Amino acid sequence: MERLKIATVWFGGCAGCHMSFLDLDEFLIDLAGLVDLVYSPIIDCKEYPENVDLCLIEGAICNEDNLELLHKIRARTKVLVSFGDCAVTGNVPAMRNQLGPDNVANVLQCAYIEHAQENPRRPSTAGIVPALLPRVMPVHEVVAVEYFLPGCPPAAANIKAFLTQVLAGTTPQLSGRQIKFG
Amino acid sequence: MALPPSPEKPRIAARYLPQAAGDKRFKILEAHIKKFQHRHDALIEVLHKAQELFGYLEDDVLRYVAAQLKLPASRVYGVATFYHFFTLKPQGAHTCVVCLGTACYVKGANRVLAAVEQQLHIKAGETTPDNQVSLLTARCIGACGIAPAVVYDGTVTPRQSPESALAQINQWVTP
Amino acid sequence: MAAKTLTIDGTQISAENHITVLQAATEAGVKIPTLCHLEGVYDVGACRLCLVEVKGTAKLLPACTTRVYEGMEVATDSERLRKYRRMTLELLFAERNHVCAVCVSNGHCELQTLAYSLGMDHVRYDYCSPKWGVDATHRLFGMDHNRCILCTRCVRACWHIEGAGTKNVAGRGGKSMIITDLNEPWGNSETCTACGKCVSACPTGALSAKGSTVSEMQHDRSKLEFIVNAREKKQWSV
Amino acid sequence: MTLNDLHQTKEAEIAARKKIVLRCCQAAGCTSSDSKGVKERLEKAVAEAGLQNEVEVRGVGCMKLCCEGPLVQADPSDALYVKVTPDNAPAIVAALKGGRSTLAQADPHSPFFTLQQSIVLTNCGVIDPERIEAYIAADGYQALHEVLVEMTPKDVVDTIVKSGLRGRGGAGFPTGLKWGTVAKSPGVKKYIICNADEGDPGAFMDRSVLESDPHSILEGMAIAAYAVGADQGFIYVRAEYPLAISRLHNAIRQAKRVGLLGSGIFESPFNFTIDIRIGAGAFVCGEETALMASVEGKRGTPRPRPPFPAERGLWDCPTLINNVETFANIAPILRRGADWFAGIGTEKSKGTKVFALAGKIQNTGLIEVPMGTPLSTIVEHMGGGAPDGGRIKAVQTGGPSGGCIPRQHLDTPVDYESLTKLGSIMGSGGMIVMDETTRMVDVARFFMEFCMDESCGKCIPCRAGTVQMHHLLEKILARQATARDLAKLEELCDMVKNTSLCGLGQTAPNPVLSTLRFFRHEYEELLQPDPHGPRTPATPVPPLTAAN
Repeated sequence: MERLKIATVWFGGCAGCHMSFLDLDEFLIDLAGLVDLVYSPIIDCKEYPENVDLCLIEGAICNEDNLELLHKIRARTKVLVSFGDCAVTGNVPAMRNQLGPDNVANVLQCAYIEHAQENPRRPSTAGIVPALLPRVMPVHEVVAVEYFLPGCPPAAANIKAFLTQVLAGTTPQLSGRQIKFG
Repeated sequence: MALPPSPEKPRIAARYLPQAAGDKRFKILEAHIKKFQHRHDALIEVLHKAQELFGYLEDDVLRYVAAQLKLPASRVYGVATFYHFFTLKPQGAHTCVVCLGTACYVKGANRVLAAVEQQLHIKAGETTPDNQVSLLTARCIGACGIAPAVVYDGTVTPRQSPESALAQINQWVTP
Repeated sequence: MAAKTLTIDGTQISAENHITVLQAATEAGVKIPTLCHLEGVYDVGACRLCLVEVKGTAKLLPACTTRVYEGMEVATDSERLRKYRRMTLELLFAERNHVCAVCVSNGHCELQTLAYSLGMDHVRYDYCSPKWGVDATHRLFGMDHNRCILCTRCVRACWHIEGAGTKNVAGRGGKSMIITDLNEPWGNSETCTACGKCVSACPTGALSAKGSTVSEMQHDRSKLEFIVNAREKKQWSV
Repeated sequence: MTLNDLHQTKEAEIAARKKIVLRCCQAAGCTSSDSKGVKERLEKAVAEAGLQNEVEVRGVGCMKLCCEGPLVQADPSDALYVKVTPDNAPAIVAALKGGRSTLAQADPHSPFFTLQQSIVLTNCGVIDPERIEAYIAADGYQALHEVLVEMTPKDVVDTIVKSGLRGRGGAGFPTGLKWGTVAKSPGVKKYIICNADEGDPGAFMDRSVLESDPHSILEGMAIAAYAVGADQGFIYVRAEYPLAISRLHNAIRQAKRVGLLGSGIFESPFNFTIDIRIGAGAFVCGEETALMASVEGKRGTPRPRPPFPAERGLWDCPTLINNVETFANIAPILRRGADWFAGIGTEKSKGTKVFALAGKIQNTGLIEVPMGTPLSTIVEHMGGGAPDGGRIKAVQTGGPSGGCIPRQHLDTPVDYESLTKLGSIMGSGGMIVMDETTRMVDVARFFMEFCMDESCGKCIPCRAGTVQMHHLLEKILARQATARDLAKLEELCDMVKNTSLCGLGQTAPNPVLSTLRFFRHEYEELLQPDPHGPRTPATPVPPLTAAN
């Protein structure tokens, strides 16, 4: 049997979910023997490949780059997993939504002007920094998502439980504290 | 868990409303509350009367109602904000309440009102676009002896004419 | 007192007259999810999580306010009920800003616990992300309206156990909020006795003791039941 | 007061009547177009013509054809003048003496009038609502006398049961059954509440009855009080109806003065007083438990039932709540008998129903028709169809709790069951006609916004569910929604309907459900394709075997 092609992606989040993924420790070695990691911030691959079986998505959809890549991922991937609270709920990155429709201006003002120690200036060069979306969204608000693995971050044990079921060819089912937010 | 010592508690209206000494609206409201024997279930009726007298339900009025009915302030506030008919905020920085009670009316309160309306380009019940002045009317503030009376920012002012009203209004608005 | 015989989820049980379905179920070891219910304060039937199916009644009934009767047949855990309960929780999570990861009650929150217990792993509705404030003016406690689910436990505890009537609900609909006195800063309250019963009653991180940081706020909800039993039954069982 | 006094008042009133009566509408609709001025000028014109001894100018309640107001009708000639201005007064008076008038008139023999059958509106537009003598002359308070002197409370309840009367407030609960429950509930203190918190946008039946015939409500309430053993009544009327409030105050004062309210009514041991409670703008207070909370001076939030108000209502005492129109039916039933009433209407819906006809229709106004009258008769024949040659698309009944009945179902008889079967409800009687230019998704959004704004916020499904349903409808209208969103909307409708605490939430999805049922294509036309294909629970997740 051919090996599963797995990807992970990092959108608007703190990378904590990926850290938790790395906390899988020796299971990572088992995993390496069973799947191909075809795209991930922890491997060197520039373009999201075609025909991916499963993608773990960390982070909320915050900017135009996120949005574009997410659509590409959806088109090229069989099964998407919202991986961690930012992907599942928007979490901390989405807190700027509370500032209302003009939150982008507020956020940039706060980050680049008010708290700048030197050279207060908004990055504006086109094509360098992607524009922020007016509203941060959880992944499933943009594309269909098959599975949700909440947690901030999801505990390594839960990631392992999820992947073990996937590798066994069963429909992954997590329950109870395994799907706890936060 | 010592609480701050309670301040001395004179009559509630005087306590919350030092400026209300000459404001007969509170006396009218008190009479209304007495009519209902200070019963808790009269709260909505009392708020209706209060709004009729004051134009809106300012905090001091709500406190006064709470004290008179011996209800917690939170209950009074909860009820006042539940019903759309009640309004808690004066829309503008300044308020001008023209009494249209019978005594004031026959002494020309309507001309006072018309003059103010014309000056501010708004009608009674409205607020100027710059949120400076809200123009309200009252059924009767009980200041019949000094009619026509106008209440500027909570201060009852006697024997108003269109000219004196405009003089007051013009202090609020930058022409 | 006459006992009533009824079945809950197919099991026949005997219950005291006049008790609620929730009490009967609890005594029989059947757990019905609740959120606005709290031992010690009276019930309002508002959260709709404890809705159960009663044979012969088309409408779903709240277990917390429905009394048992002879021959009653109650189902507490149908697929339909589970679906409605999950949806109710999704609506709550979408309504305000329940960011568990940075909440004082993370790990000790009834809303959070219910969500995972009922299998809610994501919220399908768009988040409303409203802007609500935090009242940190009180010397001992804080109120974060972002976390409030308007269960009114704090209001009921304040009115009916402490008797102060400091807290109430203002506004209506989605704009409802828990207020102190005349919607004043909590710290300025003349009526608050700082007893902390409201904080004990809170199911989420909306009310917290000052100084608690993420995951540190554990509400001691049994205190209210303790006080009420002491007052009304003269029983001091800790 | 005794029966003799009642008869004397009636006879005196009839004896004082003049040959010719000019009835001039003084209900809220017409007074807002200066019908007061019309009345004054008519009186002046009569005096100038020296006809004071022959002609009476009488202010009356609603004359029904509200769109043509102010209305003036002459008795006995029947001439019905429309859109009358004060300046028309001399011409109207001149016409009384056989002069030809060129004033605008409506045909009092048009279907709008002839197809009506009046029980509730019998006195409406006929008698002066501000004079108790006028009500007494129309046989008013005779039923109360008969009840107090000749009937036991149980007889009264039995009569109402036998009449088949059902609550006119919306749900159609059998009135007699409700009365019987309150009567049987143990308790020394019991209350009667008249629900006059007519909150449905587009409904003004109750307002018209209150303004036109307030004593009929007082009499109905007094009879109910006797039947169930209550001695205190409340009328909960909305603040938006100042004229109704003032006429009720006036009526209560008059009834008290002559001893028809108070203690020892008709020299019996029966005591009854009525107080008015003024609402403050909360639609949810139409729900009976919320209304009771409001009467108690609290936030108008509902509570779960049971216990029903009949067992534990106001201040935990047994309480009977009926709406205005229900009480207006009581005295006629007792005067003319249960069998007479039960002979009108359909098998399960007895009597008549008052509707406020409005929207895209020629004749807007107030109508009363027997239960079971087909909708088409009401909107096409009586209402005159859509204006400007338009075509009726749907009829909305039941306000924000009701639904839209499409054109193809206009032959439906108007009764509780038939309307429910079509996903609408009888409601309190608002009937809004829509024509082809109406977008049904927008109608659904309008009502959802109403429910969202009026939700009290107590229970989660209604408070948060209406917000999400409204959001989804906005999204659909903005052409930003997909089939997934529509599925979510339908699922939410089901959930909010089945889990909300009170009637407001339980019926809030109805406008969406009924428009989806009959106008689903209008929703679907607005949907956007889902670029990635829907992954709703219906489409199974692909098995996680390796890609080929």
